[in-house]
Amino acid sequence: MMWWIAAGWPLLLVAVLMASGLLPRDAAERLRDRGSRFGWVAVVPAGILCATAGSETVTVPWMLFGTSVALDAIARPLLAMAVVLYGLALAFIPRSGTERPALLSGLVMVCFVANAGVFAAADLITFYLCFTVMSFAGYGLVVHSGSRPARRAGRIYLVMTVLGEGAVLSAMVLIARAGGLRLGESAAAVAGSPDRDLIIGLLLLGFGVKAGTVPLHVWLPLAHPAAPTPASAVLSGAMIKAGLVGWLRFLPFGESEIGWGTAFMALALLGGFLAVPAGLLQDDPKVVLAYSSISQMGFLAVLIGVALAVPEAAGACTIAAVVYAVHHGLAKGVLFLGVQMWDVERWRRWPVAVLMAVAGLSIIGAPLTGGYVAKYGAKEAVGAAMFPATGGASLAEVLPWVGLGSTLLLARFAVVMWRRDRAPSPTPITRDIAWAIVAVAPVGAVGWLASSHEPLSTTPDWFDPGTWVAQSWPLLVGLVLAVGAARIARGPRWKDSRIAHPHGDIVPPGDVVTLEERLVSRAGVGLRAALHRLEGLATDIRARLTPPVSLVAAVARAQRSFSAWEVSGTVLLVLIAAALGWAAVNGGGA
Amino acid sequence: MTFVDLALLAGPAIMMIGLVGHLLIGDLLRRIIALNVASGGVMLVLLAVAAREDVPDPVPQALVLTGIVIMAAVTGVALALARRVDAVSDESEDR
Amino acid sequence: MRYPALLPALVLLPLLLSAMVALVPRGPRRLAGAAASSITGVLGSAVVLALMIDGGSWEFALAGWEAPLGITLQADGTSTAFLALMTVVGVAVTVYAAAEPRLAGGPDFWPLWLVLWAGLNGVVVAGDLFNIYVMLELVTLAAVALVALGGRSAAAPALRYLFVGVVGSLLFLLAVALVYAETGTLDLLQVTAALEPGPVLTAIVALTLLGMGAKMALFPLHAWLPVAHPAAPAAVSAVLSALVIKAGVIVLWRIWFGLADDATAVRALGVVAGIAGAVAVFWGGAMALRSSRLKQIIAYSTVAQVGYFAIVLTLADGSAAGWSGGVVLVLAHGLAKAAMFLAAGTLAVAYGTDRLSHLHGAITHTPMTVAALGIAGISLAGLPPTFGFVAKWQLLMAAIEQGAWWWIGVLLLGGLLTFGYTAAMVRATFNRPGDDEVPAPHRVRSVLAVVPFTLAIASVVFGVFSAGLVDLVAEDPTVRGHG
Amino acid sequence: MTPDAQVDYSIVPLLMLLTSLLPAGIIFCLREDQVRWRTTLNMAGAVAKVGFVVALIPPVVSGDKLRVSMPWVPGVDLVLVTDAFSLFFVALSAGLWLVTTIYAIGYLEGAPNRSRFFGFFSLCVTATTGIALAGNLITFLLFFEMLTLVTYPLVAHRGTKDALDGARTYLAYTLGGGVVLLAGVVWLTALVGPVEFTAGGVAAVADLAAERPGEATAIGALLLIGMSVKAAIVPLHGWLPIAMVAPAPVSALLHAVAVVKAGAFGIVRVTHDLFGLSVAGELGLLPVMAGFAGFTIVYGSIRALAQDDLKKRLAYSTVSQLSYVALGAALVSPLATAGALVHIVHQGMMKITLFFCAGLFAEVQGISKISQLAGVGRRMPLTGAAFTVGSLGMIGLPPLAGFVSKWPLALGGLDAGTTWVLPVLIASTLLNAAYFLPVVYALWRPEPDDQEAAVPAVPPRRRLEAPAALLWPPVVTAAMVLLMGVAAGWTYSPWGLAEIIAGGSYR
Amino acid sequence: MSLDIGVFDALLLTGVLLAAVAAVLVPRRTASVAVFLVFGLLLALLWARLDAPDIALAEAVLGGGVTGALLVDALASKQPHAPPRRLWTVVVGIVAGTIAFLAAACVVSRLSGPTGELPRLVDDQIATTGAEHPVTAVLLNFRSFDTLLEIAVVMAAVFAATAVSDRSWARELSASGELRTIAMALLPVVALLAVWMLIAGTTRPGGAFQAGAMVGAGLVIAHLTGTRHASTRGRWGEALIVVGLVAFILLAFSTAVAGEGWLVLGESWASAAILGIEAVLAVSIGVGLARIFLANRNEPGEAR
Repeated sequence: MMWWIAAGWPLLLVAVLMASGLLPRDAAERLRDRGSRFGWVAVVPAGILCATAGSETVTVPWMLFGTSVALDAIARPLLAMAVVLYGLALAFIPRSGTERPALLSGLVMVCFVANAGVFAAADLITFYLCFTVMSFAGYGLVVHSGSRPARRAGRIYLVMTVLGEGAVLSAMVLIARAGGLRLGESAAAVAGSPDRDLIIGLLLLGFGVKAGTVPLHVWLPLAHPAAPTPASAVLSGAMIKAGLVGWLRFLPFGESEIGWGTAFMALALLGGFLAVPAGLLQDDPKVVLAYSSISQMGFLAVLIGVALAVPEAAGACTIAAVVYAVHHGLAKGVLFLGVQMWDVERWRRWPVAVLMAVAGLSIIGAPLTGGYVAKYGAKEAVGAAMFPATGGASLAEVLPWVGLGSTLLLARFAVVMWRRDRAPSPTPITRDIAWAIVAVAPVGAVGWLASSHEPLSTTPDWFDPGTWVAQSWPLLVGLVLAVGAARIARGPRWKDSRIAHPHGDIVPPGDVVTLEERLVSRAGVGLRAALHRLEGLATDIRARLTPPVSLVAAVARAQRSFSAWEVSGTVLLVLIAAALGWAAVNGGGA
Repeated sequence: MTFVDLALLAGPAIMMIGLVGHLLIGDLLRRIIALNVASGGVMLVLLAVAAREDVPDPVPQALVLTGIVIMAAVTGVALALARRVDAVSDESEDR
Repeated sequence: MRYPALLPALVLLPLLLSAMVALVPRGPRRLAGAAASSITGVLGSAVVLALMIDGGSWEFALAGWEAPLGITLQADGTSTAFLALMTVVGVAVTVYAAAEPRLAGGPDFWPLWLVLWAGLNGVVVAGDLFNIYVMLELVTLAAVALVALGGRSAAAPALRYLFVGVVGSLLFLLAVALVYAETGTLDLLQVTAALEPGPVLTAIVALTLLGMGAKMALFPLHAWLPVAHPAAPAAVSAVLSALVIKAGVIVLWRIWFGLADDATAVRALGVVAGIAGAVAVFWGGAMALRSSRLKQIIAYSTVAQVGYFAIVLTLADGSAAGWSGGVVLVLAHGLAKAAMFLAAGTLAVAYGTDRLSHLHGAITHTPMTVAALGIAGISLAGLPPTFGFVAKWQLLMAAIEQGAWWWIGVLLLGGLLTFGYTAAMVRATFNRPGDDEVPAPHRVRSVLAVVPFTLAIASVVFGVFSAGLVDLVAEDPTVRGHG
Repeated sequence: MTPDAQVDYSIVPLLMLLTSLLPAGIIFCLREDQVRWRTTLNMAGAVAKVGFVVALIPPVVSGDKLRVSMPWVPGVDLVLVTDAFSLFFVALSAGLWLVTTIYAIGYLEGAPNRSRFFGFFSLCVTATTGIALAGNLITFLLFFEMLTLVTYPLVAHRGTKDALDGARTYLAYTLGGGVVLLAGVVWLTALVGPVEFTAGGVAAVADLAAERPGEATAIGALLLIGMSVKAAIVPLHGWLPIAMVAPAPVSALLHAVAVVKAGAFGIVRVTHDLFGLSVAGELGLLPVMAGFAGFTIVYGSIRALAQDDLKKRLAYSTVSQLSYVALGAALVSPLATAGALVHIVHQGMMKITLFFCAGLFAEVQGISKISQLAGVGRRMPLTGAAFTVGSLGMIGLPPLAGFVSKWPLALGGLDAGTTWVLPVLIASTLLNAAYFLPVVYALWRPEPDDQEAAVPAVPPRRRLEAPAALLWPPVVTAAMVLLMGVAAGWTYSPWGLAEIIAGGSYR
Repeated sequence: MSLDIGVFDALLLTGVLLAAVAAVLVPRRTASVAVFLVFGLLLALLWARLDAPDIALAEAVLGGGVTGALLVDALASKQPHAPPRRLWTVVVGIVAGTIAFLAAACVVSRLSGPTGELPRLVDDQIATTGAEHPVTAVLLNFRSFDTLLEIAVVMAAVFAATAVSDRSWARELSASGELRTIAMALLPVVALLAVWMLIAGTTRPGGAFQAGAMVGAGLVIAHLTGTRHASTRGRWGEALIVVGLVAFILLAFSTAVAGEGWLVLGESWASAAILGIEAVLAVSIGVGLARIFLANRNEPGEAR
């Protein structure tokens, strides 16, 4: 029953908001305004569900081939994270300067339901249903502002999502055919099915688009700045995790997939490292954060790769990935909302800066933060997994360098934020406090979450200086480098160099996409030309098919001559001669 | 080769002469005349058949009598129509 | 329940009434004529019903003298069907002509129409060859006179029709002479028993084929029809196409299926007739597509449909489905063609012309007439749910039984062609956009629209409830005696 | 399609025909200004038919069939039977007829020749019901041809030159198909005698295929070609885009539901209820049919991509979507068959929504080209929403009906071992997205500033963006699309019924 | 009576053939009509030769007389110029004609001998028919239905001719003195001949048709010579035309209702019935043929 309320309540609110269009003008305005202000209430039932519901699967037979949902180890924490994040985002929408707030909150609610559905789905079709609805609702968020860059971002997002959808759909069908309708058995089904590699490839491609793995990440840096801040928080915090969940559910961790494992790891590391320079050269904070998300998702992808390559470590990696995802979701959400806190909210500069610094440190994995626990768990899970390609260096040593990259990125973000001017306005107090709590709280939550999965994942003891140093040396090196770079950049010699004070023009956001756009537009032109040729071909085939008119004209001419009396008379005479002749000649034959 | 056989042969001859004339001539009146000739031919065939025996067979003779009367009636109507056709073609010429 | 004595009344009553109507002065003659025709119609339907109920076939020797000496009349399943057609179309034409004298050619129409009706009834029930000749002459003469009623310009076509009719009759008379010379009897049943295959039989069949071919305008001898039928007044052209043509058809079929047997010579004639029929189907269809006047299109459609009657000669040889298909085709064609010509007449009255280019807007102002035209066209094309489809179905079945796939082709393509010119006619009646307030045509009496519409609906109703009629015609004992 | 169920004689099938035949007859006689009479007659007929269908669903699903037959020609009689599959199709046409009648009444407000229109409209539905209820091949043919004849005046209703030309092309194609079908039917009846549709194929036809495979294949080919003209499978699809010239309600009901679906229905009847899948498979009919259908799916979508006229694009989309049904029918797997059957209903519902919206755009805003659609969604939110639901459904996004039919088709394709089905379906999904999303995108795009002046001044904001009779039908059908998608599991939902019917032919 | 061919026969046959060819070939109308009259006469002789005297008589009166009159009268209208002739039609036509003749001749020659069955039947039954002359018996008893229909054909022809002609024919003609005197001399003879033929019909060749033709000829002469009320116009004219057919049908009806069946003439009153019918028929045919002749004549003012 709880499930019905959790899913139904937000949808009901959305329906009310849409129906408001029918009411007379002023009543509609009042309704919409109240709706967006109390938008966050939509997530409360889901929160209660997440806390209280048991882990048995609930099935609704009559809905769409039978939908079933369950809160298992992966789903519950992510759902909790989603509830918190969406609640916060919904709270931040009203009076945040974005136009048509009611429409935005409606879209976010729909996204929330879909996202929750993705996490909690227990059968293939519900998963695909929620995944698709979330993708297309996401498109609504991206183009919400209606500006030209938003439309361009939206177009690219849509094209990539549709391609992703195609891949996911084919993967789903293949999995279903292999018998993996229920998510519990789908991993085993994939392992057992004849076209296993094809499925894994499609999964990589399909969910890679959503999770922003390298070649498919281009839409992320474009979408985040375009979307309104609460939307990009949700987009980066929760929706990206759907790709991760997709991998966790379907990839066959049982057997050792060395080939695919290494592929995942290679792409992930590529993403992790390349995102850093691209991010550093930007001056829009949201783009920097976007690149930071790409690198963090790279980090998670490494975990997936390891799980694939080393079957024994699969369990630990999964849990580590979930923990890390929850941590990253909350932290990244806080940072994004922090941008809005900085721009619009009533608080003074200092408290916002401090709290954002806490969130930033947590992402980097500084001790006493959620990130510290998550990173530690991940390093333990990865353990001794070797990464063959890099000449024997074990993953454990490589990961910290990723941490270094993200530290640099966050330092860049801090510099850019500091320089950003503020326009504080009288916004509601409650949401700022909530923001502050969420900024601080994750360390406890993440810690509790990691410990609750004791046997698989390990949690560092908090105050052991040895682990502190092992964990935080990349943080310190990163900070030192950042401060050094900042001092050099302020120096006169570098004052006007474009590298020191980048404006995002050296590497435009979405880097590789500009090449692809040109490619796509050329292909479009070619396709259109081909279509017109096809059209021309079809029409003249039809023209040739029309009955030969000349035959009918010949008949008409013959008929004119026939109408003369003598001619038809002669014909009759000839016929009489022929008939009688025939009778006389061989009429005798029996 | 008795006279009756000869008459029997002459029948189709006259009929074909009449038919050829009827079907090829343009002038309506001569065409009607040719038609009567052809009808005469057919009647000849019938009567020749009747006369094949010593006692002439009355049935074909009755048929011929009916045929002649019908032919006369038809000629009457044909001439009436022919006159109207010529009158119409005269008017069309004068106009 | 057998009343063979009614058969002569079918011929004599209309003749008597015609004579009396002729005595009525020109003014009230329309009323008298209508009354007389309805009496004939009642008699006709009574005989048809009695025949249907009895189911068997009646013979009646006139003047008390038996077969070779006297004249016998015979009515079997086929003649019942033909009689039914002639009664239905006859009554319809009577109502139509009574409603609008202009469409019937004035008061002279009535006596000639009654004579024609008597002649048609006579041909259908005649059992004696020479009697058939006299009946055919009576029909031709009356038909020619009716065509001539179409005004001064109708004289030439009428004359041409007379000439063709008389030439046809002469050829048939020659065949009768040969029959008498060979067998010594004139009664159809006795002749079929007596005649053996040989040059004489082939000559007889050939002459009959040519004679009746001329009368029913089979392909090479069709030139007179597209001239004569349109020239006649609407009611007359309906009778000509629907009924008079059928007189030639029934005589040809009776003699062909009576005499023709498996002699190779006759079979060859059958094939030639079939080919001529096939060419007629496409020739009529092509010319109908090209002509721009309503009546001319319908006349060429008759030329095409006569092609089918010739094809039946080969199709029905030895197959019950072929024979019943042929007879049902005659009925379906009769109903549909009468409906079409009467509808064309109504449109001519309403729009002053039957030229296709002047008829747009008719579908809104005279919807029933255009519907009649459309439905009749559908029946001619042999599309379900009409009566024509039943006929085409039977013929197709016969063609498949004999494995004659070329006839299937002709039947199907012919149907398409037929629908082609029907669609052209209906299309011409659509009103151009925006001119819905086209000047209202001359007021048309509702009867003129109702009569063709009822005929068209009849062809749909028979199309669906055709079981009874087809059974009646299917097993026709006397004529299809062999093969 | 349900197998040898208890068959009881009753005149219900005949009454179902009369519910639309009687109003047609009366409407033809109504004068132009008797609007009230005409509307009540129309609605009464539609409601009565829907009532019949709803009353019949439970008994028929539980297995018994109602049958009425009448002798037509010696040895052959006309048979009407209400089995599950026929009821399935009647439900679709009855439901959509009700909705389209309302729409048409609104659409043709004040237009000339409405009596003629509604008369033929009801006749068309009679023909469709007849096709659905036909018990044997001859009755099917009878109503199949009647459908052609009755739709001609509807397509040519406006009387403009291109309307008449369009109608003529439509006639040429469909009549040609009808003739081919007639040849097939006659040939089969001559060889095997009158044949009734029985689930899983007719025994007599099976042993005909055994003795004379050559002739059986030829007959099968003729029958399927005849059906394919109306099902607009590639080489014979030319008429559908051209017939778009008809008024909106006509193209909605006819080219989305009645005519096109009759073809698809026919194909399923022939392959499943006449030959039976196994026999059709042996004769090689199925692979060929599947091949053609597959090609049509892709070809239709590609051609749709290139069209700027909205209705033409929808027409080509119908061409492509129809072949899903043909493809499903040609695959030997219960899932594919069920998918094909349910797609008949789903595609009908979705496509009719799109045509309604296209009609609304043309009627209210005077827009028929996709390039002019910019920002229309804002001015007509409800229609825009309906159009969006319809197009997303067509693409096959999960919550909507489109997905519910595309998913089993894909699975069925793989079951049947024809692996190329999946890539074709995926390609078609992408192509659908390619030609539908830009329309939706343009619909909801905010007013581009440069075109501000060009957009016609919006009439003073009435509460509803279009007359009620025009607006509610698409909304209702869009809601149905959503409902059929979400509640697919329900036993009496189209998917539920389809599964039962499909089961029958694998007995 | 297998006659071998005498000189006279050969002459007769060749004469008939030559006349037929001439009637068809000669280009001008008047000559063609003249030759046709000769042909008619020769044909009558041939019938007589073939032992069919009443046919000969009928041919002379009807073929030569009435049709001849009609044709001569038709000469009045101008011969329109002939349309351009297609040469190939003539050649092909003639060749086809000859082939057809040869084939017909071949077929006719292979006819099997006469069975003679029907004549024997006629002779056995003639006693009961009330008419000694076999042809009259066949015409008015055995095949009386044919004769009835034949009269119907004549009536139809009359209706047709009247319908086709424009109404202007019905005026009286004024004739000069000599014509009137000729008429006064000729008419009684014609009437007498007609009555004689009628009565002779039952026993010797003659009968209704020949008498009818004579009556017709008489009426034509009367009209041409201006005697009053000979123009078959008005109420009486119509009645006389149809009286033949009406009487015959009424007889048939009465025999059907009262007697043993349609047209069954009881032995006792058969001869009286036949004579009565013949009289009425003669009148009808006469008036009918005269009406047809008169219907063809237009206003005197037409171009000569």
